Amino acid sequence: MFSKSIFNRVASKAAARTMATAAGTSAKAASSSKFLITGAALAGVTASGLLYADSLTANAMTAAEHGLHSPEFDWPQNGPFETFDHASIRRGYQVYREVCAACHSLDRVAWRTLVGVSHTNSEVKAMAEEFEYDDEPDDDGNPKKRPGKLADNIPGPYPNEQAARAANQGALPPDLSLIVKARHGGSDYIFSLLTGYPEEPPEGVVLPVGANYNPYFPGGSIAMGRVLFDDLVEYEDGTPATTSQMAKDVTQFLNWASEPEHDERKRQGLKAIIILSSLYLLSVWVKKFKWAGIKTRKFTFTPPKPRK
Amino acid sequence: MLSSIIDYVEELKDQFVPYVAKAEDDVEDSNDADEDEDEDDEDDEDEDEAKDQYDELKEECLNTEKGKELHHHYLECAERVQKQKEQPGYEDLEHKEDCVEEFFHLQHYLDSCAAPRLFSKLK
Amino acid sequence: MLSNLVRSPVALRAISKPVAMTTAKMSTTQLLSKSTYRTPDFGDVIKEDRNMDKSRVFSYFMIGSMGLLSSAGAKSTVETFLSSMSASADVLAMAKVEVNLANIPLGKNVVVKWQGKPVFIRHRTPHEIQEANEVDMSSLKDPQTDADRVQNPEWLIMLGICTHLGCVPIGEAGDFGGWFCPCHGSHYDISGRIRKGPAPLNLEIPAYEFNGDKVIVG
Amino acid sequence: MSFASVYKVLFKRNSIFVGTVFVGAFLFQTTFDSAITKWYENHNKGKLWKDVKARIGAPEEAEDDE
Repeated sequence: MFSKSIFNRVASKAAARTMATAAGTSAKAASSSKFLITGAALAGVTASGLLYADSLTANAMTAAEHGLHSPEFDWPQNGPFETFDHASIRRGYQVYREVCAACHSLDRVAWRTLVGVSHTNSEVKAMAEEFEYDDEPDDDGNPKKRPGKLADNIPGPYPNEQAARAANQGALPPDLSLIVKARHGGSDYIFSLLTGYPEEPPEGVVLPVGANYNPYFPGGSIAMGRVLFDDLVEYEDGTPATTSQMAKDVTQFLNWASEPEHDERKRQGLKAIIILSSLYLLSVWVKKFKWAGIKTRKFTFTPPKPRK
Repeated sequence: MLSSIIDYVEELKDQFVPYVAKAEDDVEDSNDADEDEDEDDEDDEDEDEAKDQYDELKEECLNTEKGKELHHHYLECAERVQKQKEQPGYEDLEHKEDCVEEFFHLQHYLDSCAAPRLFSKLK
Repeated sequence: MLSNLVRSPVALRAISKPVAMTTAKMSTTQLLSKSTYRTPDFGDVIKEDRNMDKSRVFSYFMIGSMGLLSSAGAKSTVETFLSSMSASADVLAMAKVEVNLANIPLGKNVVVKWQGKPVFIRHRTPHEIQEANEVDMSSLKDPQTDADRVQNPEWLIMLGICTHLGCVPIGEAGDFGGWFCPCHGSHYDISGRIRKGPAPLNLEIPAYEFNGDKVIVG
Repeated sequence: MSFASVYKVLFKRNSIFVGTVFVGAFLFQTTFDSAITKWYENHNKGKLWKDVKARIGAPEEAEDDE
């Protein structure tokens, strides 16, 4: 069925093309319009055939399969000239470290990138030194460990994927470095997911063993359980650590991790827009100026008087 | 979170066995759910609001006209499904109804109602 | 449109004029006197109170500002491309290594990795410093005083790569109480200078600076 | 300065004109950049790292919302 319709389509396209050339060259308008009409009809029939063929394999999607669409929140970085809230990033790192980091890695983020974003140089150095990294083997070839440096990446909780799966009943906690970019809905989705665990799934929903219900997760059944509870962490700046506060902060942190260039990008964008739009206006003016002489040129023709 | 909604459902379940639950009555009882939540949070930070801002807003939204209506729809569905579950041969049914759609409608409304106001309450 | 233009006598004349000029080789004055082309009267489009200087300055200003913005843009574009060739942040982060000297006891060697290369750090004893200073310059293959090789005589910091074929010498070995390269038998003294064997030069000194108890190599 | 003198000083000689444009481009780049940065940082006051740094540097300072 499908191959047939493909063939039909190709054939009709070829027909349409020959018709078009025929129409272009021949002067007989009547026959060319006839060709066009048959071509259009053929194309229409083929298209509907294709659509029908497609519909045969289509599955009905339920709302649950799509997942609940997350609402839009007033993120500090919403708007073309708005930066991240770095105080929130700082708190968010704390939430990541104390909560998320138990299962989720942050492979693509190096310690040094936190410097000047959410922590001072010495703070990050101290944080990095708490972790051990593989060092060069010693003189006898035995593996050695060294404390972390700024140049190292933030270590994950598991040495490899198998270990991560084994510790989580076969589910792999995704790396969070780019999670905000990797999920439809971005920050809004992450925030909704973190705050959106109902205490009971809706009536009639049957979950697999070990799964949790979250309406925002496509399919509704998610291996990750609710992790954020009020006062789970204690913020150094005294911000009350409610669930939504922590969710906001950690989402802000993860958004920064996904888009570390964000603030600078918006600054550069502002510059680029100003420069390019003024260049555009100037070039319009210069074009008019250059053409003015040509466009206002006058030709007058006085026929020469006959000499004789 | 959705704790309050779920509380209603649970209460409803409890009540269900002896007699047919009255959905509207449960909505009025929302204060009970509040107290349950407060117990968890009150331990260390007294001067701060002990309750999650998002939950508070959602609860507020649940008590609006539309929130009540959607909640009522959900409860009705929950009741129906409960009933079906008690029918003999439920396990073998080819199609089992669930309340995801009603839940989504309610939840979507609560989200759209609470989300725009939430971040002004957070830091 | 084009055909109209070609058919119109004016355009025809305008086009054929240079041809006529080359073939007939007429002088400009001759040509002008023969030509029927005259500058027409623009009186109806020229403003009465026009200020030539003002409009000219304005035109130049506009063109100049376009050039200014374009060159500023071109400059930053070029700069961006050039800066993409310089070391990236992760390389720069590795470019320096910080070593805490307080952990190195007197008379001990420490080897640290710096940009993938071993760096020897030796906490020299007064006796060793004296020994390094007493060497006769004329006996050296690559003459260099010990003072040229150290910032602080107590600390000898150098790249641990034999200048012969790039092996890593062994510390506290060799005939001169310094380093010995096991590959081809080069002997270095306590100041890292080549004394015996095939290596042509002394062990290289990297850039480093002291910062309190720490030394930053790189 | 009349228009005529502006013309004479800046535009009459092409080398001076082009030179002015290039020198202007350099000056413009730095001033424009700092002006934009200043505005941007002012616009986002309270959210930037330098503000946060100042806040955590001073012990127990009352924190303003963004």
